[in-house]
Amino acid sequence: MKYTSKDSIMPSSTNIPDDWFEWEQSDKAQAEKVARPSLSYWNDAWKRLRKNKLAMTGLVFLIILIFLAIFGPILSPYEVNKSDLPNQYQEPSASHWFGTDSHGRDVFTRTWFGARISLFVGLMAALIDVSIGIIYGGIAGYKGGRTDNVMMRIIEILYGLPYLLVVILLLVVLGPSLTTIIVALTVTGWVGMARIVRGQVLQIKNYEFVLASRSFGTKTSRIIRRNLLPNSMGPIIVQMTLTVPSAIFAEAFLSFLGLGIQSPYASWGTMANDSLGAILSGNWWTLFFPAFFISFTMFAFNVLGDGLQDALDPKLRK
Amino acid sequence: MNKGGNTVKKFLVFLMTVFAVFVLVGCTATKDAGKEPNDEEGKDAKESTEKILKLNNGTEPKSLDPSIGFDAVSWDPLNNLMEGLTRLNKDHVAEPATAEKIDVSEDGKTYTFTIREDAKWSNGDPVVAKDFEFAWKYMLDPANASEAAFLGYFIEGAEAFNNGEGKADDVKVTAKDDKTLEVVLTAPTGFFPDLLTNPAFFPINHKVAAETPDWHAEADTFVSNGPFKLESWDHDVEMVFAKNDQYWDKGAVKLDKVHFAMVNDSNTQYQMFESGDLDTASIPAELSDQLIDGENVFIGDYGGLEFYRFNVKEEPFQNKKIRKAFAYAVNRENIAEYVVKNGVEPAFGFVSPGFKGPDGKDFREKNGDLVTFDAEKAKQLLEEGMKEEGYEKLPPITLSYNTSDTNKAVAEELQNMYKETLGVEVSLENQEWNVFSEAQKALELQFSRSSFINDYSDPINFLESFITDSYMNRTGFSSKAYDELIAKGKTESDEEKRWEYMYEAEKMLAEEMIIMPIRYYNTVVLEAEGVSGILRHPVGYFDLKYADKQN
Amino acid sequence: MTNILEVEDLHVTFSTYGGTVKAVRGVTFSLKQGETLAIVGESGCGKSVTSNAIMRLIPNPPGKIDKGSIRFKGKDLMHETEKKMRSIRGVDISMIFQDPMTALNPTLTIGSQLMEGLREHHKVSPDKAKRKAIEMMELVGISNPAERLKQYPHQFSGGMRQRIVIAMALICEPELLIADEPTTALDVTIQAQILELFEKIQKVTGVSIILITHDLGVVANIADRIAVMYAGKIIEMGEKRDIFYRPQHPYTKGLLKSVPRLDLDGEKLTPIDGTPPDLFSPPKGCSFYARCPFAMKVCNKVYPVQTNITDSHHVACWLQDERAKQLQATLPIK
Amino acid sequence: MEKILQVNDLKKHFEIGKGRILKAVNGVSFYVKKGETFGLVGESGCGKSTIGRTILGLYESTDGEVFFKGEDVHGLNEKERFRFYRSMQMIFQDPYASLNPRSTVREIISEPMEVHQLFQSKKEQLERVYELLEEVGLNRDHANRYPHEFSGGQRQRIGIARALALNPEFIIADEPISALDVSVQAQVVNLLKELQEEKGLTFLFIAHDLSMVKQISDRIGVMYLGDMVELTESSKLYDNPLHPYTRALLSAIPIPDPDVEERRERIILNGELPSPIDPPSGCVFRTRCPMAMEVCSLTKPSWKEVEQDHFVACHLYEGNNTTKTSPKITIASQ
Amino acid sequence: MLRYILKRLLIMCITLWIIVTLTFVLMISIPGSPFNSDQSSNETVQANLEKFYNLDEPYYIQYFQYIKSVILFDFGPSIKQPNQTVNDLLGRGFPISFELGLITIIVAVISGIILGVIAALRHNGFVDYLAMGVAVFGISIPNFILATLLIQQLAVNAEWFPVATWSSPKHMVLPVLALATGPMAIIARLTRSTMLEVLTQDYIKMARAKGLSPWKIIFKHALRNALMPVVTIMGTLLAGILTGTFVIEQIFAIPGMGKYFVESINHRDYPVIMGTTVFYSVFLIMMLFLVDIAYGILDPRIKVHQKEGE
Repeated sequence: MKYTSKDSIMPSSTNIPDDWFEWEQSDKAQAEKVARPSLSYWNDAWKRLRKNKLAMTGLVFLIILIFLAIFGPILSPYEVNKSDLPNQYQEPSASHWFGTDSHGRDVFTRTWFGARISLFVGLMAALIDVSIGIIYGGIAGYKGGRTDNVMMRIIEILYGLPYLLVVILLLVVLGPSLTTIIVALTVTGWVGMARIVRGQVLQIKNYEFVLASRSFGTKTSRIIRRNLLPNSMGPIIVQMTLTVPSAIFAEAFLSFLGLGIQSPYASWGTMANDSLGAILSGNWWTLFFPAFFISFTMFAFNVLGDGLQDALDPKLRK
Repeated sequence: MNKGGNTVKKFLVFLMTVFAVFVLVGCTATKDAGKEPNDEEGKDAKESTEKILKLNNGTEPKSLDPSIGFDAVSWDPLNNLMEGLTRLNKDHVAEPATAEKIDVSEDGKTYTFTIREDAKWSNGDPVVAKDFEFAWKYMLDPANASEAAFLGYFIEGAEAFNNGEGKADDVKVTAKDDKTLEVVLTAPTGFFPDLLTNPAFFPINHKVAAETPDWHAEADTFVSNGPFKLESWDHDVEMVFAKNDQYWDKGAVKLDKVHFAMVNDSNTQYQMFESGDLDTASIPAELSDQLIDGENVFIGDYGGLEFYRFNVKEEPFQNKKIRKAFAYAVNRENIAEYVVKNGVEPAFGFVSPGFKGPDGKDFREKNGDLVTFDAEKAKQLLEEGMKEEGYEKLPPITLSYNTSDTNKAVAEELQNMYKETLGVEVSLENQEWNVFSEAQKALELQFSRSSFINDYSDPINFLESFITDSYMNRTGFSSKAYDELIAKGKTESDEEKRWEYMYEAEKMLAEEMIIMPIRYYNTVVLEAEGVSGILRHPVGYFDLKYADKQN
Repeated sequence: MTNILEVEDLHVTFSTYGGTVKAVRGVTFSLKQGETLAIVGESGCGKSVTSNAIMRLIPNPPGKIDKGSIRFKGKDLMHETEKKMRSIRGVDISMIFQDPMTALNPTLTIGSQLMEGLREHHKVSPDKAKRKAIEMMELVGISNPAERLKQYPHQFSGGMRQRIVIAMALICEPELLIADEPTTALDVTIQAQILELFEKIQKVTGVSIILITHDLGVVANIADRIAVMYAGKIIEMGEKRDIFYRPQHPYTKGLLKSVPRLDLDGEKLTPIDGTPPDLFSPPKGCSFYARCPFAMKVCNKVYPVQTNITDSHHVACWLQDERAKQLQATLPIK
Repeated sequence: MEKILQVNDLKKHFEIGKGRILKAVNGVSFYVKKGETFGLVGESGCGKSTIGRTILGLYESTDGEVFFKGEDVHGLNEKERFRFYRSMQMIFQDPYASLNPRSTVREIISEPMEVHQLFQSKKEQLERVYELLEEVGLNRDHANRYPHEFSGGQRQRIGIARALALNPEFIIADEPISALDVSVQAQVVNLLKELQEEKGLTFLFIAHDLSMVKQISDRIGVMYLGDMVELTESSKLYDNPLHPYTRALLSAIPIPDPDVEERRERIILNGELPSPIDPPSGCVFRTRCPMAMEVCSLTKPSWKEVEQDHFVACHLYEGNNTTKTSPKITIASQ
Repeated sequence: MLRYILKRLLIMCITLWIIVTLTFVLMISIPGSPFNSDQSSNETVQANLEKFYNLDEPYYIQYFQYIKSVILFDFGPSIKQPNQTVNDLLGRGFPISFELGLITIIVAVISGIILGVIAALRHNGFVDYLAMGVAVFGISIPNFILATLLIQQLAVNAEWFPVATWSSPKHMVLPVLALATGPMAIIARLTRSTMLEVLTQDYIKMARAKGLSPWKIIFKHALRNALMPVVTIMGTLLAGILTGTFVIEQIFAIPGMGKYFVESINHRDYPVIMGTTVFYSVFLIMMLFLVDIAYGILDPRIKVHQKEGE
């Protein structure tokens, strides 16, 4: 036992001035004090995110990327689609930072024009996926039961259809354009989001605060708007950060099938696909830059998504 | 946290390095891409004394039924397994093959073929006239839906039989006896022997076909009468040909075996060539600059043209001058040299080189350049054309092409050229092949990419595409004068005259400029060291009869 | 009797996004062989952290044992290797967790979870392990044990699961059992069963028990000694009767008064007002200061020194100071 | 006194697929008088929460009637039902799950007022929020904070403030204290008591903890497996529990007094609660009842008033056996 | 259970019927015909061909023919390769694609899980970043680029592996590598995040308190639970791999069925389109069904036949 010696502890108390031994009015407010600084969910999440170096790297990279997509082409004296055949396949140099491609076009300029298209496609696809996914998944999750069952079967059917057939039909009906590509990407793209929203809603709708809201007669629409959606936002945002790069990626795949963006404009996907032979020929820069930026955008979005997942996960909150 | 930050930094550096190394090594290591096929392969081959040639057929042939396999991937194997009455010789001229003797009647309409005594099927059966009669009628039978059937329309009664109006018996192909085949044509056709080199006119062993209607589907039932026989056929994987000991000219055949792989990716087949898995390969466009001048490269004509069709029913291409302006504005040399590469020739005419006239001169050389790059002229023509039509501004122009990397590159370049020389903004539109092709047929496309590959070795094959209502016309062009020229070009029995008509017809095409030539097709093949004697004809299929491989 | 466990000046912190939480701030206590010590306190006072620290089960990161020593039968656990700790866990010291619904792996049979500890540490044959498992199941009062070994956790009710968890903890015959709120998640009738079971087990095996709870009623029967924790520190510790009948610390007193008593009528509950302090920034002085009805100036400034009322009864409160005793006449609250 | 709530033979069955039915509430009748607190106790899974939710209309009842101030609650049309929510509100069990983590306290408390459009201006509404916060012992500074910043007790008070926002006459408190620490439970119970006195509220207080229920309730109903087994005034229930289950329940509650505990004899119930999907025949308690008789498995005991205001459903009190005191029974301690 | 399976089968049939119908509608609504080629041709020939393949029949008759062929699972000859029936093509191609897919998924699952587990165990450490970097890298690089790169580096330059085709285990290495990288990355990330979650569970704490070795805790307790989400995505992942094989099969000249997915559509080879679609859908639906059953086996809490009501 270490508690034996009274003297060893007592001396310190003798140093305390006598007048400190006086009653103090206990303050009720003090007792209920909440010491932590008040932080909204988003503030808090941001704080967490900021501590995640990897995620912040991703974020910074994306910001730079967007900046370059906007201003990159301005920095370049070259026209994006103007070909200069005798100057084809120039290695990167002071005059062509990223070299030139098979038409003698400046890869640097094209890369940033490509960024615009790729990012636009990615963002639009993600936005549409989110909108459809929230509505579809929200209804399936909230209604549950038979409705949910039927709606999930529809998704199964969607998976079963030959995707290429659908895409070609879209191209025929809508004609080849940016819109068509975005539609083609979202035809099945929203399914993942719908599943996530459904899962979230299924879970959250059983929480007591939803019951509480119902207990004073709140209407369904308000419950979905005020209770279910704000609480599903974390996974939705995370999914969105993953949808953007996968849409960029899927667009590249479509261009592999020849269904990519309309010439002469190019996305990173079409640029990379057009230069696939560079692996053999040694004109590495034509493939490297678009492929690098696809990969790095994927990387940036993914680490940002992972970071957001950690930052937005309510399980980590106490 | 500081520690964490460092690791992140380290990690990022690591990641970027990995990426860079991966891609850089991947690309730069291959600067010596044209290197010799490695030696190991040679060692392997030495061990066996057999001469085995390893080729790539791209994909599974559509069918080895000569009437049905109407495409390049079927023709190449068929031409080496089988032999028709005639066969193209080393100068790409048709000469008697299974037929020993060809007699033509005075009016040039009746052909009598005498079949070699020693012509035999790989199963030992003699090749008889009946085999040809059977094969041709089989091809023409509408129930068999042969895509090649129209080639037989030169024979009297064939078209009627094929479109369901006539009977098989009325087709004037008759086996007079075992070794004599008589064919009556609707009109004199000077190139008929050329036509017969097409696999569609190959014989079918009628006994085997009677027993086994699917004789052509598998290797063990397949009978051939050509230099090789089908030893094995692993569908979608590989075909193996072996020398046919029953072949009448087997002495000329040097190879023991030929392997046909089915690799449908241009990079992969090149990489397989590099690693020694293939003896020949095509050159991926990106490597053209490095490889095209190599010693092991075979470059030859290939009867075909890449061109663009103007839709004369649609504005502004109803105007001849505008069409011409668009044709003259194109710098074909640049497209050939920098875009398509692989040693292709720019097309200044329509009929591709490689067709020798009766005077022994090449059609192309004789008829000269019909359209060139002339920016000034183009501008002037456009101005005139616009004035004629009363245009202030050209209607919007959309250039369509079917989806493919090369087509895209060419289209982008055309777009650039029009902008530069004519100041016209052309928008591009690519379509999936089938959609594109339907639309083109239905004249829904304004300005669209096309190609033509000859089926037989005569310029008329191409030229007749543009007669009124031809299935191949697809421009809306219709000219009585042209139709007449072609009719004469087909039936004139005097070859000299016939060629004159064709020269005229081509000039007329250039004058009307309903289509705009871009470049001719060619054959570019990398051949491994020691490979020799592969005949590559400008029209159609290659011939391995004389091929050899030294180790 | 010898001390089986001695914990001295234990400090545990957790670094989180929001800052560092000082969860345990200098805890000292000891446990005798065969004794039951109850650690009582509100949620978040650090009692579970203390028990996890003894097992060296504080997840690191974010948790960290900053200082202190833990001696089990004289061995210092603080400096044992992880491998050595593994051979102690489950064999010498076992633990029972609060929620029996989550403490069992839902995808494994009860049998395999019961036996794995035994097989890990004693390398017994499967047959022998099974016999022992059945024996343990019987000990904790589960009928039909051979059958039920093949079942999965979801096929058991909460009370049954807690019995299984107890059987699991006891299967290697440990000398010390740490039970972290073993009955909180259970209904009262089940709680009674489980408490009964603890008494029985202690009688049968002689195991020493550290019982962690927030409910003083639960420990009235079962505990020998009681340590009352508040905001990461033990503020009062003593024999069971010392704590119940002669509580010294205002918090202990408050705790006792806030618990309703079934056997007494008409007595009004006196809750402790307010909320425990946030351990992100624990107060410099007495952490109970803000809620204490007897707070003095000194309480806010200096942490009270330990006063030993008897050899076994200690309290950390300035009211024990002579000078405070003079103030008693002017008590602010009667 | 006026019966503000009358529940007649209420049944709530859940279909859980494949034609299997979970009989959560299986014919329960009781009434609540205006201004009183009616306690509903029973172990988890006995259907007490389901009753609360069914009364409020969160669940559709399978059978039976609920009258609130003479009006059949389940016969209301949508508009009437919406108005009905203003007179009856609910407090939920889990203070962590019952507050929307994405809303500020102000938004949470003002939500019912917004839904019912009680105030024209935001300002008035905010004033009311402050008022409510102060009523439950919090202050206006807390209004802009988020639920996760509060302790369990504080959160539960926010939940209470929300329930009070519509000025209801009747509050269903669904285990409002069971997730809280003992010391905090008293805070909440006292707060509810104060509010009741101030506002003349009527409570339906649902809990599994008899000792707390005794503190607050005027009358208590004891439930077991979807059935009400005993119902009487609070003091009577403790002084003279009739149903064996009630007795077991009472005896299981620990008393924070070592001496009392040591003297006490506990009735330990055997086994676990049977599944409500397939409840035992006859009396549902018979499988665990220390005094089960043959008749218990055959017929369901009737709901009987054995003395004034003391109802019980047990075969021990059927027929002539209706004496004022309970029959002498010896309880075999396990 | 039997009733459940029958019910599932019925739903499958309905799903399949809808897919067949929609595919038919898609097929007839996109322009083009199987006989479009650069080859010369004429109307009579085209008419003969259409007649031969019954494409001149009214749509409803064609539709019923397809329904019939689906029921009998006999789609007749391919148009592109008239000597081969669709069943021949599938019968030849599927085993190879399946082999490729199966090896790929095994490789992806094993390496993905290992990567994910390692990352989770070293949460926020260098190894975690490294593993996740590899994973993100795997998702980030398009497999057609990866495949070409692998051939160039490991087959042509290093000569470690053959360039293409599918005949020996050595031939399988590169295509499997190229195809498995993406799914591996997905599985690794999923495993990591669920593993992280599982590791905080009480039963893991309990296992540690029992003094179990870390390996035992990871493999016996954590992994099994962490794998549930991996199992759930397995169905769609496998389906994805099966379709994704198109690119890889083309590049590596593997005679699988992947090419039919794309080529049949490009060639408007209607019987093959229908055949592959039906085959793929049946396969996918069966996979999803098997995943449900596997889920039930892995997680004893879920009885398969109860799951629909969730």
